[in-house]
Amino acid sequence: MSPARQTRARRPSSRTAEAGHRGDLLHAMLRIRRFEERCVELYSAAKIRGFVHLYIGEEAVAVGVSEALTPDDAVVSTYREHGHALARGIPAEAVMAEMYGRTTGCSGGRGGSMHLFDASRRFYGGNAIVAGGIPLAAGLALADHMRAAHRVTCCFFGDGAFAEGAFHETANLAALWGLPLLFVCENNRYAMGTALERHEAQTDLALRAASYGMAAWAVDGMDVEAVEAAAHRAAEGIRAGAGPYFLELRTYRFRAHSMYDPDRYRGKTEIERWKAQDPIERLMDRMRERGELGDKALTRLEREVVDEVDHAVETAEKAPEEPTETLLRHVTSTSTSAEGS
Amino acid sequence: MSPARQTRARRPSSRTAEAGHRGDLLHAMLRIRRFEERCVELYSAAKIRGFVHLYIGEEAVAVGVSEALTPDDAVVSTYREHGHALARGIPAEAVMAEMYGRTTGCSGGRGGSMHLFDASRRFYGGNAIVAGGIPLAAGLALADHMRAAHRVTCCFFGDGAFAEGAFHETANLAALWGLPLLFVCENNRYAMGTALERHEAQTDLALRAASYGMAAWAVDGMDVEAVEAAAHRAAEGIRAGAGPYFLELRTYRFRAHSMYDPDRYRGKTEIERWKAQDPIERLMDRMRERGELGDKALTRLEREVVDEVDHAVETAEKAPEEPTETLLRHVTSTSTSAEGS
Amino acid sequence: MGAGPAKESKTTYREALREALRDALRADDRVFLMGEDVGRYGGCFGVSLGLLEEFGPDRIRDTPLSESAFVGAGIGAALSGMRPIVEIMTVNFSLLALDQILNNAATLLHMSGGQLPVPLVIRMTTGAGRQLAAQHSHSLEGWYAHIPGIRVVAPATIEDARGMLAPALADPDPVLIFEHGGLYNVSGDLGPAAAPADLDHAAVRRPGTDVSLITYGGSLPKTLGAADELAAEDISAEVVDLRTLRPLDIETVTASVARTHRAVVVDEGWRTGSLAAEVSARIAEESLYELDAPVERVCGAECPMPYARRLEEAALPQTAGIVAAAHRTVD
Amino acid sequence: MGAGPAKESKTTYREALREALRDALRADDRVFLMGEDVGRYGGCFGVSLGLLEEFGPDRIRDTPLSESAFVGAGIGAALSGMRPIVEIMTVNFSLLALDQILNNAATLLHMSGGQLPVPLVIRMTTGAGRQLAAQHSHSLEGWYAHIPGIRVVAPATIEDARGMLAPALADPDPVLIFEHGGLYNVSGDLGPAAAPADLDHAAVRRPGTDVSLITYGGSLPKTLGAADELAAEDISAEVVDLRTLRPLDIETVTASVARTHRAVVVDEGWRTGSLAAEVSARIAEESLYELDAPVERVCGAECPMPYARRLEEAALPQTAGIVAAAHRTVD
Ligand SMILES: Cc1ncc(C[n+]2csc(CCOP(=O)(O)OP(=O)(O)O)c2C)c(N)n1
Ligand SMILES: Cc1ncc(C[n+]2csc(CCOP(=O)(O)OP(=O)(O)O)c2C)c(N)n1
Ligand SMILES: [Mg+2]
Ligand SMILES: [Mg+2]
Repeated sequence: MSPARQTRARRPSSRTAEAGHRGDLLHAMLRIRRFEERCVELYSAAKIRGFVHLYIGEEAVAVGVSEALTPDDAVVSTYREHGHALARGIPAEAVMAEMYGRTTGCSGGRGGSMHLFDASRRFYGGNAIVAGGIPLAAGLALADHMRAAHRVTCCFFGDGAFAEGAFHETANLAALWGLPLLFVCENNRYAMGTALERHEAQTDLALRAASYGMAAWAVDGMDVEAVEAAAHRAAEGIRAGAGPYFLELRTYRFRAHSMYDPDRYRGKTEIERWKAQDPIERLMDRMRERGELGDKALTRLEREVVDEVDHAVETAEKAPEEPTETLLRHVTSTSTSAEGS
Repeated sequence: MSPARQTRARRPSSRTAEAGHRGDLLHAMLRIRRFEERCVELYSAAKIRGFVHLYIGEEAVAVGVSEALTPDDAVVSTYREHGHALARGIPAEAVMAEMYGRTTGCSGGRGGSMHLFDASRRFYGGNAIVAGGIPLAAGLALADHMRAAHRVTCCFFGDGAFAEGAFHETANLAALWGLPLLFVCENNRYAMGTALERHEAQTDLALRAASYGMAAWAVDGMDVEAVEAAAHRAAEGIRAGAGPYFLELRTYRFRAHSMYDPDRYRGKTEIERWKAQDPIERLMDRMRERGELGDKALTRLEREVVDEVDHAVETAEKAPEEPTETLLRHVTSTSTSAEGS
Repeated sequence: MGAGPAKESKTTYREALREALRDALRADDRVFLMGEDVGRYGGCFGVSLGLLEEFGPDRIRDTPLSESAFVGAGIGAALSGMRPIVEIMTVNFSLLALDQILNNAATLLHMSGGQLPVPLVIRMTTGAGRQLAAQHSHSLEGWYAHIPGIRVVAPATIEDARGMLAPALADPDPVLIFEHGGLYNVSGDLGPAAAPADLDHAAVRRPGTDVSLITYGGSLPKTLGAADELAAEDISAEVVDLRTLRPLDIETVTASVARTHRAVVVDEGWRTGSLAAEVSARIAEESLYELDAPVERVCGAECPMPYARRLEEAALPQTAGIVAAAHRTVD
Repeated sequence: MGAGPAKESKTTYREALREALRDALRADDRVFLMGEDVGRYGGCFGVSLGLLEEFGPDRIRDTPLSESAFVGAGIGAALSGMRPIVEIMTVNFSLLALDQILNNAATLLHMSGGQLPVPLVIRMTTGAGRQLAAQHSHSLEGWYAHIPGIRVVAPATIEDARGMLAPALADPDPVLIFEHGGLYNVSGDLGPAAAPADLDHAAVRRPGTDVSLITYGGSLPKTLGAADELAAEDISAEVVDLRTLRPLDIETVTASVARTHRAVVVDEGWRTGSLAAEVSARIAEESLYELDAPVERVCGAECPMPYARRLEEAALPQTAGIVAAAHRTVD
């Protein structure tokens, strides 16, 4: 079954509303794209350090899925999480300041690119151990399950994480207990330099997940509307008490695994083939076909996004660094500058 | 499909050979049964200590599977491994002496009931971490795979182990690399006090294993001939280079999980229902029906088995204990009595 | 079953733990107990026997064999406002969850800039002495005491078994409770008040003047036994029970050494890199000029634990070895 | 690429490791390298770049993200006569394989009564200093050094990066090699002979008379820097590189302290329960009467590693802190 046919379109009240919504999706994706393009520059300029993993090419996943979540839901992410964080509504300034290691960062400068957090938005990070966030997501879902709260916990992870024991233990637990958990597997066909075929015996990941007895299907992860529709369907099922859902989003990262990666393990043609599926281009094409996107509007959108990123960089540049005296603060809830745990 | 129909009977050259073979199977099962019944007495008499896990009721699995293995193959087992060890041909004396903690034990008295080893028989233990032996078995198989040796590594584990990440990581690895590994899942419906339905979301374990893309099916684990036929079929496939196979053996332990277990979590009727499937009784009935087992032969068999167990106990009683001076021997290959690593 | 808090009564370490669980479950409905066989089976060592009947399967929650997943689930539930008590059957299996404990439970608060406290309690059985051999006899408390961001406690007495859970649950950060397998059947009297234990301080279990014997958990009874033997030889040994292994209350230790000028550290863990090493180092670093003799360590032999009884005994700290070490410091 | 053994030449720590791998793979066809991205990608830190082309995918074996499975597979292959070199990308992920390392690799020989040696080499990157934050900056060598049955080594120089692999493979028991991430780009001259390193002894990297600075791995360059600074103040510091963390060559350490009467232990790991604690304890236990001052420890701050550069620097041992500690011992 084609991903498009597997998904169920929502029925908005009017054509205009639908077009407006597509504009929002485009905005959300462009915002992530431009933010990360700036990150590349800032990394070269040594303003940002550590490991940085870009989401460029995969924006439709974060944006589409986030549309199906309410502020009350929870999100657990990976080290490749700029897109998840921005789509969740964390201000670009807070994310940028974090990458600058400033106190105004969304983790107070302690986390960096791989560890974005925002408790107020129920964004539980930013986990740099592959599959390490998955069990934790089950716990968030368990808490809701025990309190009969009709909330969704959405857990992002990659195809590589599918091979880790922690995923399988959690999939069983979630299915066994009927937890309100949305597994979002971002299948970008690579775990670092290892292609899916070389790390998974059975590459149809949705099929594998379904063997746990949970609803699971694959979606075209380069089509933001298809992603959104699938996420809505899954979230509705979860809210209705149908237990966990698993979505495999077929996507691709256009850039290297991290800033350190010389990207030797895949061919240029493969990359080009996928770039032709650029989720932003695809949505723009669709909107243009329908007469929903004029040149002016696009320019305005680009301007808006660039302004936001510019502003984020400016404020990050000016934001304070934490003095070393408070290094041991937050080691425990009672630890202060003077003592650790 | 019924387990019986899934299996393919071997075609022995004559009726007598077939009957003789059944006699061997009966002998092998009785030997394990009587050995363990003696263990219960010896445990009560405090001759054996530590954790002891009985195999009573599950003998058809070890005996049937072992028939398909050659001395060149390898076996990896669990803490419930008296049956595997005896069926593999480790002398009853060596196993009994091990449980007595004597130097003549198959692990020199260092392992006890949970850690039986015999390098000469390629019996790699005896692992008390649930699922902990599974990755190791993949490594034994990998060595054969790399050397193109047509040997099978047989790995026993329980239904409870199926929930552990280590199993899933290894299943993927084995299927991905086409390793000559025989997964033998002893599904006795309980992980300690937790029934299968309460620890697995999908209780059809063979189905789950098949999702890795390996041949997998369930077998009546109370029918030794069915087990043997299935194991032969799997071992043949493995030797022919078809990669890993997975057998789910549906069985039941008649006794508590361990000597400490008060067995509060399951009903008497359930136990009785399964006892009616006693693999030894079933084989004896079949042999009697076919006129292959007379009272005299049975008495002789029982006598033989009891003698062996008596002898094992006698020699264990007399065997020496290791002096404490050599405690640190074998910590490393060069460590002697005087030094550890 | 178990000792009610009403009056002093005979109870066991196991029952004291159970009563503490029962109290916690009654007092706060955010509290739940989760782990392998905690419910139907009653806990692998019988600690939670009867709790399923009182609190139901939602709050006395049996898990599959998935240490990484259910410990991680405990962390997530704690993040979301619950007060989970996760039981890992034994420390031996906790390695399978160590990534979750170190990289999530202990780290989230700091890494998030203070946004995400993890009010989680993890209980597990530790230690050797019952011929359970190499894979079921670990004493890895020292490893856990190395991790910033968590509290590690080791109840060695019935009072502490009864009293440590409530303050552990009240702690906004993760607390690991190590129950020594050799103590479950210890019985004794428990005072009427179920007073919360002091999780910040070590305890002097027996005052003395000639040598400080410093220990914790399952080695406390042996160490007290050694003090008895030493007393018979007119050597007055002070016995310090560390109780909380992280953060270490080193002041109580150094104050004791300031009185006795000699120290023996007793620890079931392997000697090299043990918790005893930290205690020995701290004493010498902070009280060098107080010491009349080198600090002695009585630790587990550096080998996987053998099954054979005699060998296991030889591999573990025993009263005679503690007495001998004390002699070396005073001779 | 890499330094040939023919003559002294400029090389890097990374290239030295690679040449050692190449030699081992050429010398013995039982040797193979297995781990995440060791092949196609060339190793996450580029150590194995080019080896796939020379030795093929069977012997330069990429694995799925399954630390427990492929480390266990290395153990099994070793049991069956192969000589696997397993790469765990970094020590941070090794926790997922710790059960396999402790309960199988380190234990099988003893538990089987001597029947099953495990000739396995495990390499991994360790340490902090590159702003990789809390989950990618661990220094857990001290934990591994606690485990009986394995050898733990930490090459701190290009010579040791080149020379430790061959004797590690020749060892019949498991050897863990910790490569510090901050050292890969260090370059220098490598002598012509690819001599196997001595895995039994610590090395005095710089002789001195006033204070012993004892360290290993990634902290060696900082410690040598501190010795330089101290020399400028006329304080003669002896620098001891432990090299092998288990079994500890404590004799070389105590011999140094017998000369200098003062000791500073430098270790990136968290202070409490660190390897430095063991070294400090051993010095005081064995050389109490040699010490003119308490042993000092310069360790990692007890917190998860923060991302921000300044905070990370503050959390790690630095030259200034080592100098200050040395001053405290001599003042
Ligand atoms: C447990 C663990 N092992 C290895 C790594 C190193 N590593 C970081 S990302 C990565 C690849 C993960 O691939 P995938 O899950 O597909 O996510 P993607 O990076 O493609 O988004 C690896 C191997 C890690 N961080 N954690
Ligand atoms: C990792 C781990 N967790 C828990 C235990 C304790 N334990 C020992 S056996 C067992 C049940 C295992 O069930 P199963 O795999 O079905 O094997 P069975 O005992 O039924 O043969 C448990 C929980 C253990 N030994 N290892
Ligand atoms: Mg991927
Ligand atoms: Mg079972």
